[in-house]
Amino acid sequence: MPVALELLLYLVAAVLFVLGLKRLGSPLTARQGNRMSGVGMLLAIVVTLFDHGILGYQEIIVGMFIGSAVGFWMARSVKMTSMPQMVALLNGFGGGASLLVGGAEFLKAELAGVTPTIDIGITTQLSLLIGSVTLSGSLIAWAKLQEVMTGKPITFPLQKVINGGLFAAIVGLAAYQLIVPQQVLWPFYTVIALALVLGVLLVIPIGGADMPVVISLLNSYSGIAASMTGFVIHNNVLIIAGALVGSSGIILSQIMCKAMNRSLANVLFGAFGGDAGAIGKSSEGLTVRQVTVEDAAVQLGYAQLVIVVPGYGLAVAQAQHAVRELADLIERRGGEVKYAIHPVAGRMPGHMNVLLAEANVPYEKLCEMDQINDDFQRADVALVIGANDVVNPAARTDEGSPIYGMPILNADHAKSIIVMKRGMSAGFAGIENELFYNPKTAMLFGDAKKSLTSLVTEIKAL
Amino acid sequence: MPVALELLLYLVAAVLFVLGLKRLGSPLTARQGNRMSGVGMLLAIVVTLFDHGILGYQEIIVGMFIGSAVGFWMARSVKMTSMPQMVALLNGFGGGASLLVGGAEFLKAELAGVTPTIDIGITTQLSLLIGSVTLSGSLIAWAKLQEVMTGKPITFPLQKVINGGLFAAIVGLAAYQLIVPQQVLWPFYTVIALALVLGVLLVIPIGGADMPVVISLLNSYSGIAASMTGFVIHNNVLIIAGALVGSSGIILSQIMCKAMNRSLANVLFGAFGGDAGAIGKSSEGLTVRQVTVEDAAVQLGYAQLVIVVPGYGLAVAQAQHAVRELADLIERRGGEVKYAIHPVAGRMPGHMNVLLAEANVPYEKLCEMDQINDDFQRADVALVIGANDVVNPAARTDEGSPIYGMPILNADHAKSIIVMKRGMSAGFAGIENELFYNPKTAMLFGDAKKSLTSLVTEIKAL
Amino acid sequence: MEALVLSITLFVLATFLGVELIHRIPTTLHTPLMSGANAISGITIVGALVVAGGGFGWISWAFGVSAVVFAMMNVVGGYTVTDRMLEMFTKKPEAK
Amino acid sequence: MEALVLSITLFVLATFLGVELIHRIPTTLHTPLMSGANAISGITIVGALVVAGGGFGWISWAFGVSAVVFAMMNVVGGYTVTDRMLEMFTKKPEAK
Amino acid sequence: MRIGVPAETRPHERRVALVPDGVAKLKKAGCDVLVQRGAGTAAYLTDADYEAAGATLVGTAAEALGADLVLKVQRPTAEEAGQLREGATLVSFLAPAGSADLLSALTGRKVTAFAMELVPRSTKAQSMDALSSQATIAGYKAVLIGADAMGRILPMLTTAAGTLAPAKVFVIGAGVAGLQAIATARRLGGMVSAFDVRSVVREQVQSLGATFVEVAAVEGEGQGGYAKELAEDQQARVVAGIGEHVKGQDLVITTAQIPGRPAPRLITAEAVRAMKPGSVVVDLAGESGGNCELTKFGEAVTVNGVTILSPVNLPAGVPLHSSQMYGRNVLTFVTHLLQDGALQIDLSDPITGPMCVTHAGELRTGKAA
Amino acid sequence: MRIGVPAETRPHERRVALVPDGVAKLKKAGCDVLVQRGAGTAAYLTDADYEAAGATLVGTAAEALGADLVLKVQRPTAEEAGQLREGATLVSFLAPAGSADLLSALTGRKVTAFAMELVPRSTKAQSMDALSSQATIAGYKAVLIGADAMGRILPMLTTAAGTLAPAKVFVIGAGVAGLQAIATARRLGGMVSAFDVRSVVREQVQSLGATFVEVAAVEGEGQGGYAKELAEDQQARVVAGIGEHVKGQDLVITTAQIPGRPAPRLITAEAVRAMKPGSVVVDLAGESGGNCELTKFGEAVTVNGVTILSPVNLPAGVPLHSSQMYGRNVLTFVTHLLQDGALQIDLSDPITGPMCVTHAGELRTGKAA
Ligand SMILES: NC(=O)c1ccc[n+]([C@@H]2O[C@H](COP(=O)([O-])OP(=O)(O)OC[C@H]3O[C@@H](n4cnc5c(N)ncnc54)[C@H](OP(=O)(O)O)[C@@H]3O)[C@@H](O)[C@H]2O)c1
Ligand SMILES: NC(=O)c1ccc[n+]([C@@H]2O[C@H](COP(=O)([O-])OP(=O)(O)OC[C@H]3O[C@@H](n4cnc5c(N)ncnc54)[C@H](OP(=O)(O)O)[C@@H]3O)[C@@H](O)[C@H]2O)c1
Ligand SMILES: NC(=O)c1ccc[n+]([C@@H]2O[C@H](COP(=O)([O-])OP(=O)(O)OC[C@H]3O[C@@H](n4cnc5c(N)ncnc54)[C@H](O)[C@@H]3O)[C@@H](O)[C@H]2O)c1
Ligand SMILES: NC(=O)c1ccc[n+]([C@@H]2O[C@H](COP(=O)([O-])OP(=O)(O)OC[C@H]3O[C@@H](n4cnc5c(N)ncnc54)[C@H](O)[C@@H]3O)[C@@H](O)[C@H]2O)c1
Repeated sequence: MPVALELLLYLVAAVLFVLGLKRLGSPLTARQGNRMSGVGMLLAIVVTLFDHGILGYQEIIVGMFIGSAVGFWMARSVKMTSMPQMVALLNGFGGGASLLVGGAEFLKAELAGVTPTIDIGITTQLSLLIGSVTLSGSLIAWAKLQEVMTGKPITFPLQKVINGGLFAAIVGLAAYQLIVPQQVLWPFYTVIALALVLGVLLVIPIGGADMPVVISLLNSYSGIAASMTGFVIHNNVLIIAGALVGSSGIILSQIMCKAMNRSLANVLFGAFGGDAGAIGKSSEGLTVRQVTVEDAAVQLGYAQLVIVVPGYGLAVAQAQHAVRELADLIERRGGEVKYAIHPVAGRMPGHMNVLLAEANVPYEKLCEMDQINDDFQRADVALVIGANDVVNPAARTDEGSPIYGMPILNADHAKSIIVMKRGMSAGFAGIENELFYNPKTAMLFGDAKKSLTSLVTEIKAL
Repeated sequence: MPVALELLLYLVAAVLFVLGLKRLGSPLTARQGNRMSGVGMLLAIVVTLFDHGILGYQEIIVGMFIGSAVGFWMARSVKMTSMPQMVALLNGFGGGASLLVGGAEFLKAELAGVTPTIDIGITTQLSLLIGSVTLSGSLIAWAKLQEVMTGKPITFPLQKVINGGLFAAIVGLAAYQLIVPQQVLWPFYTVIALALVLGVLLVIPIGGADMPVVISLLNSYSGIAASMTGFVIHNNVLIIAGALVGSSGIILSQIMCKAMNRSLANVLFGAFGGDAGAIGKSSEGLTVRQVTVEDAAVQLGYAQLVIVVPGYGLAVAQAQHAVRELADLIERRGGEVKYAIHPVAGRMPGHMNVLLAEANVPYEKLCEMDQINDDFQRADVALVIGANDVVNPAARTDEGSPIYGMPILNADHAKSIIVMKRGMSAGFAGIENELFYNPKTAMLFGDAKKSLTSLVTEIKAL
Repeated sequence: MEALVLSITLFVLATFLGVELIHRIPTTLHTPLMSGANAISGITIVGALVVAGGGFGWISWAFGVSAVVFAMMNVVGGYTVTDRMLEMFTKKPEAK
Repeated sequence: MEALVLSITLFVLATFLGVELIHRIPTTLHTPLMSGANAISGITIVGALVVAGGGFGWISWAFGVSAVVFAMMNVVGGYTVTDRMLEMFTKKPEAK
Repeated sequence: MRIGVPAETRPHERRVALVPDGVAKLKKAGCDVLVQRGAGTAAYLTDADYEAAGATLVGTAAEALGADLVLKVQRPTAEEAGQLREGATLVSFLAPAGSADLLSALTGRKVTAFAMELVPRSTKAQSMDALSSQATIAGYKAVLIGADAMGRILPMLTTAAGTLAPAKVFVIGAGVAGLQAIATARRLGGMVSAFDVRSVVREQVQSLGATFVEVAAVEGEGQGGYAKELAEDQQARVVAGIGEHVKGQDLVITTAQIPGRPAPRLITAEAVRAMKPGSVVVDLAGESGGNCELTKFGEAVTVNGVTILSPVNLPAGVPLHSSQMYGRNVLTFVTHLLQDGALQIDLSDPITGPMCVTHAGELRTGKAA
Repeated sequence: MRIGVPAETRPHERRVALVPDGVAKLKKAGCDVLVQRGAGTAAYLTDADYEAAGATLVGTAAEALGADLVLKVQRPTAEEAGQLREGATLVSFLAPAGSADLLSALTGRKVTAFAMELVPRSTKAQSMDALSSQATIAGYKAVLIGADAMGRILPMLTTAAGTLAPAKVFVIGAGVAGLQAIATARRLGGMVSAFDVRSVVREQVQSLGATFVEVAAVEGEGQGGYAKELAEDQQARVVAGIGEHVKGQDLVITTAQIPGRPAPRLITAEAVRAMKPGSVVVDLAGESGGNCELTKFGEAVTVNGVTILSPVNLPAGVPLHSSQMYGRNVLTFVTHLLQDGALQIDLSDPITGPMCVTHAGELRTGKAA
């Protein structure tokens, strides 16, 4: 194959990566995008195989086959809930591959007795370093998520100092490697070993809840490692694809942090990743799950039936107009919205009627408890806005509770529940609400009006 | 200067262009963005001067000086309202420069008796072709906007066929040029001449109102022309910067078309650009100015005082909640919003009060006519929503009018006026409204509720 | 050296492009997007193949082939897993 | 030939970047943005200088120097005029 | 020039023709204003307020009625008419169609009389349009009265003691009063529907968030924005349609009027009997015969648990605000007549002309038919 | 078991203790329901409705009063009490604090009597809480009555005849009735402010879009969500603060109550005199002495153009809906007592116990103080 054609085909692959990555950003095109980028990858592999006449090497074909089979099997058998650790593991493999390629190139030059140019030297060292950190870091992330090791942050004294020292040592050794005469190989191996240790140390102080950010970051690293390998073996598709992943990964990590209302630095060095759930620890040690506005927006934007459960908090937030707007929007997208009005929601008889009438919610949409309680199980989302006691399952089960015996709205029967309130404080009856700790429940903390307004903006952007 | 350093500095220039272009997209960073890209340009020029040791050639320095001086003088002296034609003119110069560079390279090779490689050959021809079209097309656009020639579309029979033939001829000649032996120069000159004619023919059937789109498109062409020149002289910064402008220009043209609710094809080949104003032709031949939602959003988003003039159309659209939301948003951004309630706005006494009370607009914000009429001159925007008769200046001046003598709201005293209505139909009194033809007035056509909702989305995105 | 600068140029351009490509992503897509990007980073497979096919004896063998295995796992596993996650988005067509 | 493909690669990447850079632009910015992009397209000045400084006798003279004049007008005029248009956006700081 | 504002004498009339604010404006225009003591009391306007505004308080009606220009709300009684100065000017509601005696008395005394019901419905005259201003108050008040008489509340309430269904309110005739009734009932939380024979009204009803009921396809737009009488078959279809719709309603407010004609009969006795006990009909057209067959003007009739109210002079029930609006209407008209502190009566004027019913000893029948 | 529903005999009482819907439910639970003919008529519930729901219509009150369980709205008169069967059960408002005679009569006949005012304010008992349900109606109705009595309209209207300013409404005591009054006045377009001594109420007032007036820094939260009496200095500060705020108000609605105590005096005669003529005070606490010094229970007092209304039994003015709610309250309570079609009276129950005022010949004073 003429070199120009090869390069051109690589360019096509790179373009497919670009388009694929772009499409991955929207729910409607994501799947197609992933497939485009897959085609690009296939093209790059085929071109490489042809070009280097590699087809002859049986062992390579076998290796490819083994890798594919294992990868495919892992991907198919993993449970949906274990996706993040799966990605971590695969990412580690990618980092490992970069490490191996960089190492091979280094050893090849060493053995051939060639002194590589300074740029090749530097990029080789970078691909070793980054590849190793990615590999070991990803494995730790996997272990934390898989609960092979504790998900809690592991800290010890002087941790940052030690990490810094380690990093300095690696840089020093790598530099030394570049200037020492041939045949001195110990810095090479030491760099790899230290980098592997560094990867471990960087990830262990981060809590399990923050792992997705770390994985995304490590993914960015593995992109950069691939890019560095591209410099080493003078291959543009590696440079381009690696750089794409490198930068988009960092941006994605930042977006993820923003969604958690944290900074990237806080996630990486805060060493309190494990505390994130503290706000929602019940007395029995249960934790609540928080949801971001974007996430809630997707849930609501694609729901077929949404049942709104308004409570006193809706009135306090004066969010009646905002909820009406949200409902209109969902309906314009083809969903259905109903309001479940509990007889004692609010602080006076008919409180919710007064509010919703003000926002011109048609009376037909206001459903009495008896009328709607059976519909909850059909609902994709029960959207509980500033209500608490009226959806508290304790009324059904907990004989000691002051609200025992009060009929409640079956919000917990919905396929998923989003609860909007400002914090974890109790309602009028002053008791804790189990519903918030239900695995199906996601809490959207904040003033109800603000949350609703942001939701509207987000759904419009879907 | 080492070549690597030169290339690196060119890269820095390219990065500055990228950042500059990005920043140009938001009101807050646009000016800074333009300056960044300017610095990039300066860098590229200085590197080129140094590198080629051009500093010695006195005439070049003089040429640069003349060009700079003329360009600066033109840019400073042009009136704000003539900006579009100024850009057209400058763009034409850019196209001309590309044409000259391509021509020079061609002649140089010819004279030196070198047969250029096929890629150089093709890109040279492309830079000639595109440069010429840009040059003559831009000059026509300038002439139309400057009213040196008629702004109306000029059409004649078989126009498209002729253009197509011309294009085919150019391609044929250019191809011929590539294969003929040396020293045959007539195809070269003919291509240029025909391309110049093509540029003229492409632009004359487009109406004056659509010129901005055409200019943006020609700008895109001049970017591509520059990029082609880059291929010819093997200069990456030219390739990159040219391609950036080429693609962003096309996207911008598309955005502009979308803002006018037209397709690019419609603009270029519709040959009815001049009809755009027809919807708003008054009997005296005046035309109205339409505004896009985005534009209105910027005006409102940065306004200090907005006076809303609600009318019967607000009630028909049931847009009371939407207007409240818009007002809230403007106020959160630091602006002030008041409502000017005309005594007979709507169709029953107190119609506007009923509506706005429903949306919970505080009574303090509702101002009676006498109370607010003097404030209009301080208002950045008078936002007239579905009102018509109550802001009709005919009541002040036109003795024959059925509304003569009725006191009206001085919406026309505001610094700018945005009128929301569905079309140009008259109000209750059935008479035309001069206000809509006021040069300060911009019409936002469509159902008031829809327009308001889109405005809110747009202002949030500012 | 010029080749290096060219490579750097590509690197820089691709980096900018990566930044610009990622915009307001709904949280639900964070994991699939991460996973999809991870699959792309499996492009190291090209490097692995080059090394494995380079014929440098044991280096090709030991390093190359294991790199190929690793990278292939990353690539195939990555794309498959992403596709699985994205299945759910094709269920309901958007009514607008 | 490989150099050509590399140039094409740059061209393609820059084209994508250009597409991605331009997002929802308020109409008020259309003209300034167009003008700013136009100024960047004045990069032909580099080509013009190369030609003018190439020392090809009358070609450099006639074509090169006039190209320099044209391109310089485009560059200086373009940046200046854009800056003037953008002045108005710096007047009021955004209150948020 | 002296302007007189006597106290109203009609039973239950609590309005007054000019409020202190208007007195001040006329003073500024160079007129003397004589206000009878206690004229504003029923409208919660004290003599002190008038005095502060610059009025001269007079003890007897005769003094006020003896002024050059007399402002009143209700048409004068024979006795009052007798106290008017020869050649004086009178501005008041006059009900000219049914006041032949009064008009001849006024002609006899060469009084120039302007009837406030005859303000033309032109854009310019809107601020003199007393029918509209008083109808606004009437529409509001009709809902209050109806709501008060009902066995239920208007809004929907979901409470621990069950859900109270919202009341269904039906407004017949969506003119000025009807639209205001729609708005008020909607404010209180009722589910409001409305009907009118003029089809332009559909959009206006919807613009208030209520539904327009298509009881029958008719078109009854007459002149000047008013309705015209329907042909017999159309009328029958309307009555049938309304009868059907009215069944399920809790509160029905009727305002249908045709100028110069008896009010159309729209709700039959049968239709009332089909309504639920506890529902209420408020008939604002009672004075001209009523829109409901069972209406007795000024009385409350109960049939099968359905109450039919036909209140007299609703605006007088909100005396302060209705006086304020009427006073403003009168003031604008007087200002229109005034030139340099004196009346300039130009009968060719498009407002002055049609409003004038007697002048210089002659009866002007132009519009008074 | 037979359940009796006699017609109410108190003047102006239009409610009935059970609506047809409740009859049907009790029938289903295995009881016979005897309804006195015409018991529901004043509430627009016909005998036919009751019959259709399964009730047995009886001709005399004696028959209904002779049932095993008697449901009433108002406490029985001496005569009615005499007609109760020995050992029967009675559910009704009983006003136990002021009904010593009645209670001893009931004890004499070994009647088990439950007072509906004594439903505990627990979450579970909310659907039996008749005080709340009737206060809801009262709060709504108070605004209608007040609006009807005013010289002005509540909403702001900008019209060709001038702008009518919105009425200022002030609600004192934001309990159940007060909150409903706030909501209703806001619906009608008034500018509403409110005051209460319990500070938790501030947020509740604001949640209805009204403003909370800080007339004085006091805290009067007592037991069970009710207010307690204020210390003298605090009371004085409250009165002064209210007096100041009340001046500019057009409609004042007072609902302040302290259980078992006379209503606090909050508006002095002086404060009333400082109000504008045409304004209205509606005092819902009239029965326990009134919140306003000038209140005369059941009468309308006018001082300086300010009307002070103290309506009697407002819920009876909306008889259908108030009966519906009261009926539901009673029904829920009876269902709470019923087991397999018979009454099971468990005085240790947290609801049944406190409500029971007489049982097995004994007076239970637990909560009746
Ligand atoms: N309807 C009646 O007649 C009446 C009368 C008296 C008492 N009650 C009692 O009131 C209760 C009513 O139940 P409910 O579910 O409506 O209310 P609730 O149980 O009192 O809960 C209201 C919730 O809203 C949240 N909230 C407050 N302000 C908010 C804001 N600005 N934005 C978002 N969330 C906000 C609060 O949590 P955060 O603080 O964490 O945000 C609180 O947990 C019942 O217990 C009922 O018995 C009713
Ligand atoms: N207040 C009263 O008591 C009363 C009573 C009777 C008559 N009037 C008369 O009514 C008039 C009131 O003046 P005004 O300025 O309020 O109203 P107007 O002059 O009647 O104008 C209303 C405008 O709203 C536009 N519109 C209608 N539906 C719309 C929608 N869904 N979205 C956006 N725009 C919509 C219409 O234009 P498009 O169709 O082009 O959209 C129309 O030009 C005066 O002439 C007054 O004399 C008043
Ligand atoms: N200056 C102006 O432009 C101006 C001023 C005031 C009123 N108006 C308009 O004049 C119109 C009528 O005003 P009005 O309220 O004084 O009228 P009105 O009091 O004479 O009649 C009340 C309503 O009853 C309706 N009606 C008549 N016969 C009916 C029937 N058989 N069935 C149902 N409805 C019937 C009429 O159409 C009218 O809407 C209104 O639309 C108002 O907007 C215009
Ligand atoms: N199940 C339940 O949880 C339940 C049921 C019903 C009512 N409640 C609550 O009980 C509270 C009181 O109910 P209510 O309306 O029957 O009370 P109420 O009728 O006894 O009193 C009315 C209001 O007057 C206020 N008040 C007393 N003295 C005052 C003074 N000097 N100045 C101003 N205001 C004064 C009280 O605080 C109360 O808000 C309400 O907050 C209500 O929400 C709870």
